[in-house]
Amino acid sequence: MFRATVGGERHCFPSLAVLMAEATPLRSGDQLAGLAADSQARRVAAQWALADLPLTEFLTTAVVPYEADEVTRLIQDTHDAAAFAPVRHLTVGGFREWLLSDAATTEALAALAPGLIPEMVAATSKLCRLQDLMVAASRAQVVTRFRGTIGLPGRLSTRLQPNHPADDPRGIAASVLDGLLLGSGDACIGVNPATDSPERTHALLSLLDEVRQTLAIPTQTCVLAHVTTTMELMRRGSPVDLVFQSIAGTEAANAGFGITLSLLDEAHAAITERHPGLHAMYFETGQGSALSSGAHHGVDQQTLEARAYAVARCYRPLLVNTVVGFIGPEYLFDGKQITRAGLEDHFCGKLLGLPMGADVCYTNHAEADQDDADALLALLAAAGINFVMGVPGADDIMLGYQSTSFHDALAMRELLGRRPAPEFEAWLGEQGLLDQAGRVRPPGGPARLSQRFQSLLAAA
Amino acid sequence: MFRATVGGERHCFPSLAVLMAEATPLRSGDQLAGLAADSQARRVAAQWALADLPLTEFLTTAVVPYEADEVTRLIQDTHDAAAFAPVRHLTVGGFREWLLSDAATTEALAALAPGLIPEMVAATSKLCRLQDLMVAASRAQVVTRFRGTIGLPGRLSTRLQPNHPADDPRGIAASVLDGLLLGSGDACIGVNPATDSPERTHALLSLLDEVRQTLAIPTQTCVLAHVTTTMELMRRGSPVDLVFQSIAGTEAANAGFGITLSLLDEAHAAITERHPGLHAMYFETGQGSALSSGAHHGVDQQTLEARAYAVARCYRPLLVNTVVGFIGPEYLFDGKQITRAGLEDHFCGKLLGLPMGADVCYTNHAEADQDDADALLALLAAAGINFVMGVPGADDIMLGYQSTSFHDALAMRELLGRRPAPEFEAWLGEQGLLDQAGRVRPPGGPARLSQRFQSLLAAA
Amino acid sequence: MTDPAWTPLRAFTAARIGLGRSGASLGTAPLLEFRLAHARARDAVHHDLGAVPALEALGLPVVTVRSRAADRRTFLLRPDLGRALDDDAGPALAPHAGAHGLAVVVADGLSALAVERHAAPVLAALLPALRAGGWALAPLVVARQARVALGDAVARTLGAAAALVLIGERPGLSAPDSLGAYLTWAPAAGTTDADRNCVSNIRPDGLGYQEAAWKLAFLLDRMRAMGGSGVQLKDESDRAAALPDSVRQL
Amino acid sequence: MTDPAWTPLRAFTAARIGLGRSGASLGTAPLLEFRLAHARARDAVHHDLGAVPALEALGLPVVTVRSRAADRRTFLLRPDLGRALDDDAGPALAPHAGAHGLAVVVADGLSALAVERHAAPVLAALLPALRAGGWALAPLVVARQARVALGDAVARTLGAAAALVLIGERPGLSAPDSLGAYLTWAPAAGTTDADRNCVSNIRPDGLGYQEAAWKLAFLLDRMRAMGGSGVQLKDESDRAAALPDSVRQL
Ligand code: B12
Ligand code: B12
Repeated sequence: MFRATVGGERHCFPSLAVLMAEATPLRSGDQLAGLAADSQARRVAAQWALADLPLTEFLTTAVVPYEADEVTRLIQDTHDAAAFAPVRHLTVGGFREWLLSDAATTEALAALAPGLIPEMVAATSKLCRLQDLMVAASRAQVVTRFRGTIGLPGRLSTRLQPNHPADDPRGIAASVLDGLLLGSGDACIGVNPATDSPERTHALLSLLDEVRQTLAIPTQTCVLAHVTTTMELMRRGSPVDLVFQSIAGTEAANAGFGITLSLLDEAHAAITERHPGLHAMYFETGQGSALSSGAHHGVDQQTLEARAYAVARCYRPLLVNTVVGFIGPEYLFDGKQITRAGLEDHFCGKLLGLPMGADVCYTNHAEADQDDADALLALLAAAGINFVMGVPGADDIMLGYQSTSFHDALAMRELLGRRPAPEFEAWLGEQGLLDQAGRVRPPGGPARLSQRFQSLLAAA
Repeated sequence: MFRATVGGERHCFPSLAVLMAEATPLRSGDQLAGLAADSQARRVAAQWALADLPLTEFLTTAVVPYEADEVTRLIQDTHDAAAFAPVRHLTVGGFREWLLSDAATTEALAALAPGLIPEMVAATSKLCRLQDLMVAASRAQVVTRFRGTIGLPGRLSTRLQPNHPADDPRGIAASVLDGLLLGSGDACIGVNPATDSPERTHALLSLLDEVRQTLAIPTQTCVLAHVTTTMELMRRGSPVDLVFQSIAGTEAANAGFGITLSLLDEAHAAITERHPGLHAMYFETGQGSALSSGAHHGVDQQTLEARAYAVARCYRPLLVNTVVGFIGPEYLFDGKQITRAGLEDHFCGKLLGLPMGADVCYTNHAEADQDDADALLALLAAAGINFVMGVPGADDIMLGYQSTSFHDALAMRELLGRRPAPEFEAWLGEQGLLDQAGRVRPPGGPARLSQRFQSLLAAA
Repeated sequence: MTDPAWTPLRAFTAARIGLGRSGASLGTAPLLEFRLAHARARDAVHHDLGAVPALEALGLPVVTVRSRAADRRTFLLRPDLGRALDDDAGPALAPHAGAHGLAVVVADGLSALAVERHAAPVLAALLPALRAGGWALAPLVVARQARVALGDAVARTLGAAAALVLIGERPGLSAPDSLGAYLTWAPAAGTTDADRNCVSNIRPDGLGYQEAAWKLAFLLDRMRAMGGSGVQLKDESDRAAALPDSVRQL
Repeated sequence: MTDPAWTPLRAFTAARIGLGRSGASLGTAPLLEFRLAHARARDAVHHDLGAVPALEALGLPVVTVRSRAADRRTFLLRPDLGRALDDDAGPALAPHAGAHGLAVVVADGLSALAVERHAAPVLAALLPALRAGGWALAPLVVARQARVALGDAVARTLGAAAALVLIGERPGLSAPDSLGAYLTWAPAAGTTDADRNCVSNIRPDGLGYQEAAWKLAFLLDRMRAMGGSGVQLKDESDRAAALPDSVRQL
């Protein structure tokens, strides 16, 4: 039982999960789950109670029972007590202050990350204003490497996302060409396959690999098929750079995605064997997926999202991104809720030591538009996000939602003085795609690069 | 009559004012005025029609009749055709593209400003996404000088706003001290007087001047009384650095504020005589004020706001800021509308050549909170705004609204690598308020500065 | 944590000075206090004006009216409706029409709390001065979902020469109950805010009841003397009142 | 302006490639096109499912039902209600209960347009194959304000062994009318999405009617053969279909 007396009123919260849920800034998903505080005053009372909680409480009280959930077991069993020591004595409110203090340097945060568990950072994020989420996250730095180096200070990378509703190779290649000309793809070139078919996935893997090799692009490719499909194709000899999977924050939600931790262990072992020493996993997450499959255990969606990051960090991923706003208004109602969730996710992920990116996006049934996406993208870029999406014209014609475009990433790079990954930047220079100021300025049409692309298109 | 055929549907707009109003992104003030487009499709159709309009249309068609309105006359009569020449051939849509192109350098924008009229920039802003508003504004630079230099690249200044509901001098002094210790006040130290009394205004002017002189702060002070009060007090010998006035975009709305252009001319002449060669006027504006006094002539509130900037720029102001979100939800309903309006105002003001700042704020009857303010503040800072407000704890205890705090400005400076005005920064260093990294870090409590403050407090 | 060195300075102002800080950012306690105050202030906006017995006790007949804004949301988004009397108001006011000097209107505005707490004390201090000043007072009108300009319609319907509207100012974080007073001479259809005077921030932490009453009595007196109100009428009540030395020199 | 060099590439994809650019930013025309498409897509979400005569013409009896989500806003925010049949549905479906093999449900989902345009052509291509495959078909059920899982309740009420739900996918900018098909063997109370299979992006610009029908027939066949659906059942219809060379090597 947790208590707070705020403004003369006594508030009781029967469990840690309820306390965290009621302390969460309003969002539709928690309302749908029946977990949201019923007034702003009660929400603030929950935040007071949460602020006074010692961080150690999260080590002893699990929001999802240890026995019932392998993600909880993972979190508790891999906790690094030595790394945690510097903040062990703090309450959640005190930890927020520490994060904003001058003591929280990039080095200190990197050393601390293994000592933090998702529930701690989720709780802290609930106390934070947007500004805090940006300031604290901007100090955390997580750098990963495959063919390129992602997450260096002053850099902003993109995943080139050239989806097609029928997985047409030439259609996908056309979008890849557009993206490359606009300086996109240094985080990876990654296609979501429209169908569930291993054959098509192989075809796409081969296509992307051929493009990359032919053009000698210092990047990595990915087809975001189900992990089981990718594993099978690795066995069959398909060219796999990264293993992708959508993950969630409970065992049951992962079961809904058709995965278990041991399946991920297996995938990680296979890809590490293939690319020893490199970061070679790619995960996507997003608030609401657990509730959507009825696997939320009465825990709020943001805390569950942070738990998904605990799953991710076991596998030394190259890339992790929240697809914030992807599902729809039943989880994040409007631009305001999406913005908040995006910055929370980035903050939680970075503090837990993940190379966080974001798919800044919204659906056409949500109360959001391009202005909301523009704002969130700029805020995340200011907060030092590792990578964002590059979708032709921001319109994903297969997944039916709006993400960020190649142009958006360029505009952010120019506005905030960010550059692409160094290897990719050098490649762009070689291709003649940069102007003297180092800005991506393709010299008119697809003419130049496309000479080498023609053969690829013909083959596709 | 203006027309557009969009998606097979024909749309007619009977006048330029209607066209501009219907092209405006949704906001409650235009709905209140009965001017808003009744569907998003119609709004986009109006934007298409507007995009195709030649910029010269605005030189020949006035949204508020020339005969009826001295602001229109000012706009038309002071238009600099030579400065306009480089973009004369463009449509509104083409002008948006030009603004985002590499041709729109800081120098080009400075040269162009006198050639632009408010209706042109307002129309252009209606086509822009938030991202465009940020990108274009970030290239415009307007630098002004009094004791300090405001608006230099890489700088972010603040007005220290130490209001008190009874104009208590010691209460105001206490807030000034807090602000100075937190590095606030390089744009100016400016109090809104609670009462309409010339005597109290004089007392406040004297107090602020004494503080400034005693502590040798390279800044300027201001009491934001009505211009007539300030003029009278100048005659009586009160220490006036800056003449302040709220202004609006129509003659009738200005009449509601008790001012005319000739009154402003007079004030400008008087202050220029006192401070020759310096920028010595300070204006506040804000969407909705014209409609609020029934003086909007059927023109949308954002266009009228831009017209207020045309008034401001005649007087070479040191500071101009929109108080976006100040009035309430009847003009800007929620955080989304406030955010959009804030970025529009900054864009329009900067393009017209004004030293734009913003009071990023919201009232307690609007659907907005601190997260919305955090977002807008960061977006404006990224877009290169000259200055923002510094209010103790963001809570204005006299005006009954929330603005930005001293801390907020510091957080933005640190997040985005901005610094205060150079003269003020040097002074902060001398006072021992900066740490080695140049960050404002008062060495604990009001102890140090307050020794010299004690006598001031006693005298107040 | 908040530095105790600020304690003496806090006596001078309710402003949030000397807040606990970490890096450049606000400490957790002041952050949550701010958030709670915001929740409260928002509640204050939506608080409905209850019965105010103290107003009945002032010795004036009391008439209750409503604006055309049917509910709070409409009131917030449609100031035009908040300025117009609803259909029942005419019949309610008509029996009280006459050649009054001043109509006093107590309006909820944006803070019914302000009205509940401060309207009666201010009037208790003011009414004796008005009676002494020879003002013929119309019945006291209590108006719900009302904007300042609703007072014009009330005064006209009652046949009063002037209107004094005591209205809830928008709630701030530190004062959800600040009262404003707006004075209008000869309110008519075309009256605007430029034709009024304002005395604001009336509450114990702002302008006290006595001082407010003094200012209002002063302004009403000048208003009647010059037969007008608005920008031409300045608040010079301070000239007469006790002033700090620095000001007295003027 | 948009570079004509992109024209040939546009034949391969509806993606917004080769857009006009200025500096790093989008040209005005593609920006406004995007905004118009957004307005349209949002309208599509709110478009109500009208009568679809082509569905009646398929030769199956048609029964119409609704979910518990009373209106569009409720539907959007309460997927739980969109998965439950309303009170009238039981009585409407009961007379048609029997030992059916497959219940086909046409549900508006997030795009009634998709259903209006593509459900009948897909079924016209699919039904002959199903009949040839020996499927006993329940009456066609048209469901409003319905989510995928509503098909489970329909199939159970009708007594069908499997459910095929054709549902409007959320509208995208370029395709406000994309149809999804979800297949579930032996739907029960505890059925989750992991127990279903999906064929998505059915529309002329995506997966064509014939190809969709082929995939569905293939999956239904396997489903019945293995007595189950979901993650264990992979879409290997491509193995049999005409494949690009690169894939055939596998
Ligand atoms: C929204 C969505 C999701 C959401 C669903 C949650 C929700 N509440 O809506 C989330 C993000 C959780 C999701 C997850 C996955 N999805 Co999905 N999803 C979609 C999307 C974009 C829209 C669906 C839609 O509009 N449904 C219509 C509405 C009206 O119905 P609904 O009842 O509200 O929605 C239900 C179904 O959409 C279902 N669902 C969603 N995805 C999938 C995938 C499969 C295989 C099944 C059986 C059901 C299913 O979940 C929803 C809730 O019950 C489609 C793309 C598209 N263009 O349709 C892809 C899509 C259907 N998903 C796909 C995939 C692959 C997955 C994952 C397997 C990804 C992964 N590797 O882990 C997971 C697991 C799904 C599962 N078994 O639960 C593929 C399916 C490919 C195929 N032909 O089998 C699609 C086509 C996109 C793609 N190509 O990547 N998805
Ligand atoms: C909102 C506001 C405004 C808005 C009003 C528009 C609107 N639609 O609300 C805007 C920004 C336009 C505004 C302008 C000005 N205001 Co003003 N305003 C306020 C504020 C913050 C809140 C008022 C409120 O809550 N009203 C209650 C609601 C329920 O009533 P309402 O009918 O919706 O509001 C009407 C009145 O508030 C009126 N109004 C607003 N300001 C003023 C000022 C005067 C002198 C008068 C007579 C009426 C008036 O306009 C509103 C619409 O009709 C107060 C501060 C406070 N704590 O009260 C200052 C305040 C009332 N304003 C003040 C001043 C000085 C001005 C200006 C003269 C500033 C200038 N130098 O140009 C102008 C001109 C006003 C005019 N004559 O029209 C002073 C008044 C000082 C005094 N004792 O006389 C105050 C106290 C603030 C301050 N100290 O600076 N204001």
